[in-house]
Amino acid sequence: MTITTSIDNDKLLWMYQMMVTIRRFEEQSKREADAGKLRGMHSSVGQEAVPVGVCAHLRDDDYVLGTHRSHHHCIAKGLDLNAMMAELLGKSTGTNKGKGGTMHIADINKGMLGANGVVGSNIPVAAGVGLSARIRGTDQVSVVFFGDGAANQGTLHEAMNLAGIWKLPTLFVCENNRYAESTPVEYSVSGESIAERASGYNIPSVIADGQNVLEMYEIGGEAVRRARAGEGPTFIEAQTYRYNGHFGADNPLTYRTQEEEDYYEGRDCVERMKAHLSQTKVATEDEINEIDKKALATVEEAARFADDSPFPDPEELTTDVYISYP
Amino acid sequence: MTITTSIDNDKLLWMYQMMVTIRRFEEQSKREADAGKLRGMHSSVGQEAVPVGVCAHLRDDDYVLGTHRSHHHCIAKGLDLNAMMAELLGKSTGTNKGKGGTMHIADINKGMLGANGVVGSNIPVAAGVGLSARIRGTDQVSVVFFGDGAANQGTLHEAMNLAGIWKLPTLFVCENNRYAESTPVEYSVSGESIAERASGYNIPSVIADGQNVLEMYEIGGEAVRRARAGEGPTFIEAQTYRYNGHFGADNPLTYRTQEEEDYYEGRDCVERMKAHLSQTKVATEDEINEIDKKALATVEEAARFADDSPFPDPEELTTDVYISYP
Amino acid sequence: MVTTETETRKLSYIQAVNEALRQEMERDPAVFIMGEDIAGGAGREDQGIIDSWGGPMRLTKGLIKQFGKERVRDTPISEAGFIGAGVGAAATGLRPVVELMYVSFFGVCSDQITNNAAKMHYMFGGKIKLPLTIMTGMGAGLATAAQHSETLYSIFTHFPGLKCAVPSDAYTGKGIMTTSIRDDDPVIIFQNRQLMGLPASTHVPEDPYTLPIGKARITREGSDVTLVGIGFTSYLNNQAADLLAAEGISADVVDLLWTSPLDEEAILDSVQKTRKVVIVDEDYPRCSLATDISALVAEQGFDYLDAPPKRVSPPHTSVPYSQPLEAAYMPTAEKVVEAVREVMA
Amino acid sequence: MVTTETETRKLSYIQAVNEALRQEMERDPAVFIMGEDIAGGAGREDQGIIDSWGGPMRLTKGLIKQFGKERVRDTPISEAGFIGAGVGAAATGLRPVVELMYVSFFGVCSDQITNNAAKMHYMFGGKIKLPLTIMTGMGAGLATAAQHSETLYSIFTHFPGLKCAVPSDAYTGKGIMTTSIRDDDPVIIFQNRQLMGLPASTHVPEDPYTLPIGKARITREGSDVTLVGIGFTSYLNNQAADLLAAEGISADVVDLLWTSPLDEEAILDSVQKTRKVVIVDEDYPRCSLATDISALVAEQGFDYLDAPPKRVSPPHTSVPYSQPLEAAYMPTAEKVVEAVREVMA
Ligand SMILES: Cc1ncc(C[n+]2csc(CCOP(=O)(O)OP(=O)(O)O)c2C)c(N)n1
Ligand SMILES: Cc1ncc(C[n+]2csc(CCOP(=O)(O)OP(=O)(O)O)c2C)c(N)n1
Ligand SMILES: [Mg+2]
Ligand SMILES: [Mg+2]
Repeated sequence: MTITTSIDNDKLLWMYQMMVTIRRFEEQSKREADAGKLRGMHSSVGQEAVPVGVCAHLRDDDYVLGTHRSHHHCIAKGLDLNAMMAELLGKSTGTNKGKGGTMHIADINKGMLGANGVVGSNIPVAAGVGLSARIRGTDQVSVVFFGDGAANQGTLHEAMNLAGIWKLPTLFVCENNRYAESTPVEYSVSGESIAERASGYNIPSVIADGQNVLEMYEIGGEAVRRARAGEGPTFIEAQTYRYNGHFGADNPLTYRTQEEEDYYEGRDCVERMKAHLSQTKVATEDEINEIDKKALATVEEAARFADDSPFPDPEELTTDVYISYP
Repeated sequence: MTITTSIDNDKLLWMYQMMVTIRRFEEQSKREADAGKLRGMHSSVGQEAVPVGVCAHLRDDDYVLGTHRSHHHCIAKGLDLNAMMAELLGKSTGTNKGKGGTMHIADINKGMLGANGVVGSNIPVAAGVGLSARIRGTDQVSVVFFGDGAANQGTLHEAMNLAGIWKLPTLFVCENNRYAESTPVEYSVSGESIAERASGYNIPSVIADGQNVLEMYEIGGEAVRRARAGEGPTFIEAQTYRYNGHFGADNPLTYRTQEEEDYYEGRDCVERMKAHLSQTKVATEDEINEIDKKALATVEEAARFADDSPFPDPEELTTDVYISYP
Repeated sequence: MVTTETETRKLSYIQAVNEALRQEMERDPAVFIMGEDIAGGAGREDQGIIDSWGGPMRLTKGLIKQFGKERVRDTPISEAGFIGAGVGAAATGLRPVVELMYVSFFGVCSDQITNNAAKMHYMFGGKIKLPLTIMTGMGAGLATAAQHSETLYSIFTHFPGLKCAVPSDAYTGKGIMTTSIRDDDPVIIFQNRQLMGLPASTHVPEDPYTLPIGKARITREGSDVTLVGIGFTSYLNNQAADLLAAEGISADVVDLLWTSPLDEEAILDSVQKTRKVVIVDEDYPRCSLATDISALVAEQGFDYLDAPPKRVSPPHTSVPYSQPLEAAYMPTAEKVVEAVREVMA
Repeated sequence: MVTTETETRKLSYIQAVNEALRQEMERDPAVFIMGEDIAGGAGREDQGIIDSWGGPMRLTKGLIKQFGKERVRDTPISEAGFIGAGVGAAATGLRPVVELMYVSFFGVCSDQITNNAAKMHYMFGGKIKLPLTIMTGMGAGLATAAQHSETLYSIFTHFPGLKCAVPSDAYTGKGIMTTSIRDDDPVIIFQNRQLMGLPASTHVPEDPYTLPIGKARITREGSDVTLVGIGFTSYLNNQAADLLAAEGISADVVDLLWTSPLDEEAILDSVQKTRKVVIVDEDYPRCSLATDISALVAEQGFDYLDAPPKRVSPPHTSVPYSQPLEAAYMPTAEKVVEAVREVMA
């Protein structure tokens, strides 16, 4: 795809910075996991460009819904790294007061309506957020990210049908990273592509290079524009790759090949964007280094903050179950 | 569609007889319902041609799965009318000993794996029956009938995907009678047609005139042939119409027009087949009358049988919950 | 609280709930309704067809004409889709009322209820509000067989994060609907189909009113035995109390109205007074509301009891179609009387 | 029955269940397995990749190499689809073992379980057989938060037509798997994730064996108090019994193994002997297995009891992520001891 949108420099630098920040955050998370401080973590390394390209078009009052693998969605939507890292460590200062953990990070004030541990479960919720915007008469949009595996859940189809008949301002963004746990997409998905399924619901769909943030930006921009303008939903299949195992403890080479890994890592979204910034002279090497350093520093600060934060009081166990329960 | 298959006369007469029998059976059922002897009945009048055309290709050891509206499926699959009518009246001689009633008629010996009261619920079960044939190494096929409303349930999509990746010998036959209860298909289904959805799963699909039994026969024949030959699933959208209300107590003119009803009743499958038999001289008027009379007689006999049969003993309430439950 | 009925304004259950929905929609533009056929025919405005069914139980009849099809929304048959959509709408400023036609269909959509609606407030650290109301039909007795006749409030009561209400007549039907719509937690209202079919008999005030969440009512005061019921079984218990009165037995009738929160105090207070309890429930017998209450009384009212708690539940059996079997399946006033005789013996 | 452990052949839970699956597949060509990643990588034979995960818990590891991919079948993530397919396969001559990865996901597929698997035999007048085994993972304690840590056997026990089993170690894990596969009714096996993680410790005979359906076992005989548990809580109860023994309290430990059918006799016999009962359950507290047993004891063992039945259950709260909160949530041997002290007081 040739990129036709002209993107201003601030946006370009923001996208780069976001991708690097996600990368560093995930590396730090992995260290925390290796140290036994966090469990059940699904790394998003390799997939950074997808939410960054899309979220670049979103306002704080737009909504994002995620999956079990959602750290990158949260960061791209502007969540506070300190609170996120504290949440991963189960601390009371976490986004969710430590009650949710890695699979449930949410921050309604930033429009992050939650990671969700049940595959496919958030897709109808996102349609409902689109419906809500419509009933309330706003131009807010909702974006739901989900995996190639989730594309086989019935919820996707029910939600696409609702979005189709009601013309909802909802983006369906499938992060096709080629695997659901160890199951390859060629095995699990019948049909030429996942994107193609949307056409059965009258929803325009597009296959994007999910390792190219500029392409994600361009395609995401048009989809968000359509949604805001009341033109209805869009389906984006972003072809991407997770560099690590499904959840950290698995060895991906038992179900995929070294060549395949090398191929995708050779198309790394961060590296390609860095090259683009240099080549187009949007940033000097020093400026890029500066961004890299800043990203690392914020993540280190988040790790410190999380470490220094207290665990919730055991009394917290039974609060927040209801708003009121006489 | 022009019909290219040559169909032998016995088959033609069998199909006519089946359609008339269904029609008479449903009329009798309605009388029973009006007399308060049966409740919750969904009439299939108008839709007879769909299962008759398809089941004409099935053996006793092939399987059919139905919906809440399944009397026509059961009759087309060869179930005993006496036992069916007894089931409707909740009698111990019923297909299901009176425990299932109108929405659950089943007869495993005839390959009728059950009407099912939950919309969309039988679709994955049918895929499993196809899978079973495949694992057992037989050439049996499974056919699931479901409505336009059911096409919006996620189960259809999950089952199509399974049938697609595993090339299952399963026919998905959507009886698009334009309404789910009172909700019109133009409102509830996003996309150009229901059939089109199948293409997203690599499943060949076809739209059929469901009021034309010859067309149903031709299309059903090709689909069954494919399935038996191991070529995988087919999706058939049969355009049809239910002449009565959704379940008897509703007045359909509150949600559809007289013109529309007239249009579809003017294309009645029984009348058209009768005309075809005369025009092609497959049967004389007398022979047709003979079939009509016989159909009525079997139905009247079924009604008598059902009336004369005893209700189950109250002890039967707690039997058949399990095969064994120590 | 003893409820006395003034006999001024009688509405049927359906009319009362319809009124609650209308009043709450008038009061608060954030309230909207969606479900299958809740208007019916809403896709055919061009042909002059706007309202038809008004819901399978006619609870929403006429509302689309007043509020339009944005706020009274027919849905395709895709319960996971539109109940999930209700969760999303509730999380972003609206107060959806979503209909799950029969609770027996929970299995196609309960992930949205038990994993999203029930848990989001907790998982997200209390930082989100989910004012979602789900209404659903339930109950046997209408020859709809195994897949349309279940009761099932027990399994939703099981889940922390959900409130569960079960009205027992038109008055509580209206009050509970109003209460649930205004409440900020997800509430499921279980509506019994037989109660919906009864003629107008209870007084229903015209002005909107709420009922206290989690509070039972005593529909009859008595001293010999406590009858605990809910929804349709409260209706049966009131009949049974009449039959018992004729035998000189005085029953205290507790109509729970809510299973979560449960009014433990009302139950225990009554049992303390009568020292005997019969729990009447239409849900399946195992791991049920009935066992929940029996356990409560045994554990916290052990010293009050003159006889073991007694349950009247259907057998561990799916709901049969055939009329005599279904009649044998259901709790009845006679079975309640029988059980009372046993605990009095 | 008192189980004595001869210490000859120790397998872990995972090895024992894997062996049961392998042996039953060898024995009967009608047995096949399907679920997400139960082989893993099975779509890439052309690249030499056949087996990878062997299931998220590794229960099915290696089976595809022996039995091939027709009978050891990876599935897409579409639980309603493939569990429904299991129903269809069971109805037509096969004996499927289908995995629902975690029971918390029941809500995307329970219609297939509760409306089809559970009811078809009954609805169809007993004229169909459904030898379907569903295996599912459950339990908290591994920091997987609210949507992956539930226990939930209570809600399946609620449904007539289902059998529900809960192994408590490698020995019962193998025996229950074999029993369920050979049984002609649908059975759900609830497998606790913490038990799966324990090192090999119980003796597991190599030859296939079944266990009696619906029969509990007594893992410890005692006279002062009955501890009723299941799965992981049976494990805790054995620990608690040690702690109690040190205090001079002798506990009779009932390990239920099945919730449906429930071994009422084993519970009541024990309570008759000890006159005190503590029921330990990891499922949510309301309308639960724990209340079911408490009600049973109260209703049928009323005269045996010296003290009210006592339950150790988590609070009415979703499962939290943070480690100290999750620790406070879980039943523990200490909490059991505490409860015993209360009923002994
Ligand atoms: C309904 C449901 N089924 C199964 C799982 C277990 N599970 C967690 S992640 C996962 C794979 C998801 O694959 P995909 O949607 O492609 O997302 P990815 O992990 O690749 O980001 C599975 C099977 C789950 N969480 N929910
Ligand atoms: C899961 C589920 N949702 C709702 C219903 C209630 N219901 C019964 S039939 C029906 C309409 C079905 O429409 P369609 O699939 O088009 O079949 P038709 O009645 O037209 O034959 C509905 C909504 C149900 N039985 N199951
Ligand atoms: Mg993936
Ligand atoms: Mg229809």
